[in-house]
Amino acid sequence: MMKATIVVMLKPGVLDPQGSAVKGSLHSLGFEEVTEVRIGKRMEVWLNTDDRAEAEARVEAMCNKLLANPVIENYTFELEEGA
Amino acid sequence: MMKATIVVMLKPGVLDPQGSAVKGSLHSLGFEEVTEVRIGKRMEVWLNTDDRAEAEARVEAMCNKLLANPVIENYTFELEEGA
Amino acid sequence: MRFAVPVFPGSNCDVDCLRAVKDVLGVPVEPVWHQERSLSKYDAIILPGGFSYGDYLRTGALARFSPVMDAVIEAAERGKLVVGICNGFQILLEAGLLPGAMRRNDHLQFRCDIHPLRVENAALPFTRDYREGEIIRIPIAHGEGNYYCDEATLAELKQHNQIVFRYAGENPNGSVDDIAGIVNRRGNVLGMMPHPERAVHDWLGSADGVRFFTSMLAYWEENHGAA
Amino acid sequence: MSEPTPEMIRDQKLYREMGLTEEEYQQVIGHLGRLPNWTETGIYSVMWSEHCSYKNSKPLLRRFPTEGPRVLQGPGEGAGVIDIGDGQAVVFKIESHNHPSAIEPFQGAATGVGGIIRDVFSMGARPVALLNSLRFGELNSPRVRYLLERVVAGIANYGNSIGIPTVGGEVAFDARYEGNPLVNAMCVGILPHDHLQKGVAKGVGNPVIYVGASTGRDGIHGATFASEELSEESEEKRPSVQVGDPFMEKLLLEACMELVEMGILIGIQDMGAAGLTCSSSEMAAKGGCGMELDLDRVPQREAGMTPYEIMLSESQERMLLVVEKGREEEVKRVFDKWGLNSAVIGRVTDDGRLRLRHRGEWVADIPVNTLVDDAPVYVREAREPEYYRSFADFDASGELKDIDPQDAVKRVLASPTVASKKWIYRQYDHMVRTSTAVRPGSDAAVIVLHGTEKALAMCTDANGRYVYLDPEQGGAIAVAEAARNVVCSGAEPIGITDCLNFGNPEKPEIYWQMSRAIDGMSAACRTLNTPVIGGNVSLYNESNGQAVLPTPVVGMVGLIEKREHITTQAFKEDGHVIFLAGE
Ligand SMILES: Nc1ncnc2c1ncn2[C@@H]1O[C@H](COP(=O)(O)OP(=O)(O)O)[C@@H](O)[C@H]1O
Repeated sequence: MMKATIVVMLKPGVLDPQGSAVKGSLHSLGFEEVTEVRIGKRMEVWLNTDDRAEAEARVEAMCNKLLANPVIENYTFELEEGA
Repeated sequence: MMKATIVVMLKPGVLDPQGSAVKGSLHSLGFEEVTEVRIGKRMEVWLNTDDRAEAEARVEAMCNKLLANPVIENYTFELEEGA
Repeated sequence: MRFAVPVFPGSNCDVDCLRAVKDVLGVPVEPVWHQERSLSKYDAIILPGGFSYGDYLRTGALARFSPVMDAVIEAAERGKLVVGICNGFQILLEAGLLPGAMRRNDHLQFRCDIHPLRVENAALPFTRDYREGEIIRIPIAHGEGNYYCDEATLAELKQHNQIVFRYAGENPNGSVDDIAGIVNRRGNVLGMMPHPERAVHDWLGSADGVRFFTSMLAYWEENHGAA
Repeated sequence: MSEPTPEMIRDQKLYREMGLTEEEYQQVIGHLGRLPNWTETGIYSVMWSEHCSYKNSKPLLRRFPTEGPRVLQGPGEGAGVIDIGDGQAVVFKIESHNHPSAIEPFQGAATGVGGIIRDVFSMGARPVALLNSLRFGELNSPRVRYLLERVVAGIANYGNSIGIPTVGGEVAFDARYEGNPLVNAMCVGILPHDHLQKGVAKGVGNPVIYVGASTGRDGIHGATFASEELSEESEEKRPSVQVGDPFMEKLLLEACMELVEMGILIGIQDMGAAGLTCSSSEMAAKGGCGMELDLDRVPQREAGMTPYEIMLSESQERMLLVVEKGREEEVKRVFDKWGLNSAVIGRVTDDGRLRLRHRGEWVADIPVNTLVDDAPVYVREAREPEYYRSFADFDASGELKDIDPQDAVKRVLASPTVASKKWIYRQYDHMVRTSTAVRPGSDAAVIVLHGTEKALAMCTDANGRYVYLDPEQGGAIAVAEAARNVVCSGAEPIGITDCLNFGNPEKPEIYWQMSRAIDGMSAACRTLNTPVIGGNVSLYNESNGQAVLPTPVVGMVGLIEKREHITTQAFKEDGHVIFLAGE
């Protein structure tokens, strides 16, 4: 069993509406020291395999095909064994 | 300047409809080794402060007040300096 | 002329599209379950609005892999008319049939209203019954209609007259350059956030969507003779 | 984790934590002829909670007029049904989700909408419209603004996703709702008479089929939770809030509509409050039969669930069906097509008992009628509150003299309760299904019935302040206001559903308010010929001992015979004549 933790964030140049809105809310709640907020996704995917190299290739493929949209998003991931 | 990286995930027993739907799609795309998918949020918050202890308390407060809903979500965060 | 309306799990404007085609044009129109692999019987395809696969992950991202989408892509390549309305637009973006991507509305709220649009290109199979620059009133209903593309893509869209509709007045979602609908380079695949199928009778609040459908029929008849 | 034994439940009075009183526990022992085990105690406690049994309100609800020439189904099923001619009928019901919404406003409101939609399609009807009625504290509190924003977003999310237009509603703000907002959702559906379904189990040996989402540990004891006051302690019960999945419900809706068209169902009921417990025992009780369930066959989301958890889970988007023996495969085929679970989990028996098996052992054996028909009923003490007398003697003429009318009008128009609600309803998709002829912003919403000349007008109305000042008058006014809204849209009122939002009925003043309000509503309904075809009761709406304003909400539907009769509120043209009608 392997667990992949995948982070998908909007690319730097892409305006993040959710981040801006949350920043606004934080300001109005009195957290004025907040200068920027970016919001992305964190996905935990469990894989029924023990082969690290294979898992890596498969997760890479999942990200490219489905989990991230390359037009606006970047992704990174990490693998853990036996989780 | 400090950067907080906050992860908000649904609590273990809470239904994650998004995760289930993504798992289903991964299966139909041929990623049959996927046994579970959980999807949460990752937020990056930049704070205009250099006081680590203060930043920690403030981020904790933001999470409790706005960024996570303790009824159904858990959160964790990390702080980095000067990011 | 025969229309198909692919139905994905979670589509919810499929019935409205079927009814609009029937009411306005009176030509054959059928729902097609997303598991179908062929659309060869049809001359035009309307991907309806709704929340396919719950809009989970990203809008349109999961529907894009439904079997019927291969047939939609093939139809587009053959030059058939393909329309994506709202969620259908999002699916076309995810499938790469149109450039760009969709983000959440800048105010993060769902927005439903009858909104003014400017017809920017009235020379298309979808818009020939409108006048260029005309302001029409068409309902919008979306939470993720904030169209995004990079500068280079935007320049290309402009250069080739691919921006079909812009929001007139207030931009309801923050889309790049007030874009409400675009078409592919070839001019046969159109995606738009507003719902022309909801504007086909005065009692619905607007009948400005009627000409969207009559345009398609007129184009088809011109190319195939009346049928 | 091993469960407490029957003796421990008795000796340590564990039944109290589940909400059973001493006397109720004794009654359970009487019904069973032995001590109940853990699962059985849980089952009795949810079935006998106010939320499921209406034990505090039943005697009062009997005062409502529930019959009329058009009524095809009055209170007692998922939703009431009224004939609208030409073989068609309208189905509607309103329900509260106040307590979950106070704790998790987005999911609380969303699952409230999901639940009422299931109530309507469990009758065999196609849901065509949603409405709601909301109450919050004053908007100057950040917490209240948060609640409002999230409740509206939750309602929008569920209704918009599933593709049923949210066409109307109402909202008011008053400090007395601050700690306990009200979130009531109403759904309206349409069906041909021969599609009408009931929540009934019949035919010995027929299979009992579970369909929809898998069962998880969410919302266990939600029904008892809804029957208690909100307190610091409810924080501990927090996980009892569920997450809704409108996508799943859309699939479930379409699959169930297919079964209705096939005419294959003997009985169907949604798993709402008290989940599998309530649906199985009510279906059996209504059919005068029994039911045997094999809990291992229930689709489960989590490992190691106990019978108690499986029976009391309030996981959303699930239904229970009974079909004729031998037709299981046909059901399965439909649900497979929609990618949904369907599992035969038991069968109908003839001995009037609810019997549950888990891991090869019998874990419960209960006479179903004792769960449903023998639930305790309390007639509470009613006492006229002191404020009522003192307000009745109030003479306003003195104070009114000092008020500048211009200023007063401006202040009234600017108050959030009176101001435009566009900020709310533009977040609701009110046009999907392309049948909305009158959109939000007029008196009542109007939905046309495609293929006919007919249309339906619908609205929700309530005024907690009037009801507080004079419950009887206030109750009547709520019905009358709804009727005016419907009539002004061109319709004849044909019936109402109501949601009675009150405080703790064990307080005599609250019980008095409820009793008087029901009298007033009943009188108005009789006068207007609008029977009460169903509704919901939400009690214990208090926070820190302070009750909300007594708020019976009326959801009314009217019939428009011809589309040309549809009328809207707005002035249309220069020179049109303006009349003032009435007293
Ligand atoms: N305030 C009310 N007015 C009229 N009928 C009511 C009221 N409250 C509940 N009822 C009816 O009592 C019946 C029993 O309710 P029940 O089946 O427990 O419904 P639910 O759990 O869906 O609220 C329902 O048919 C409901 O319509």
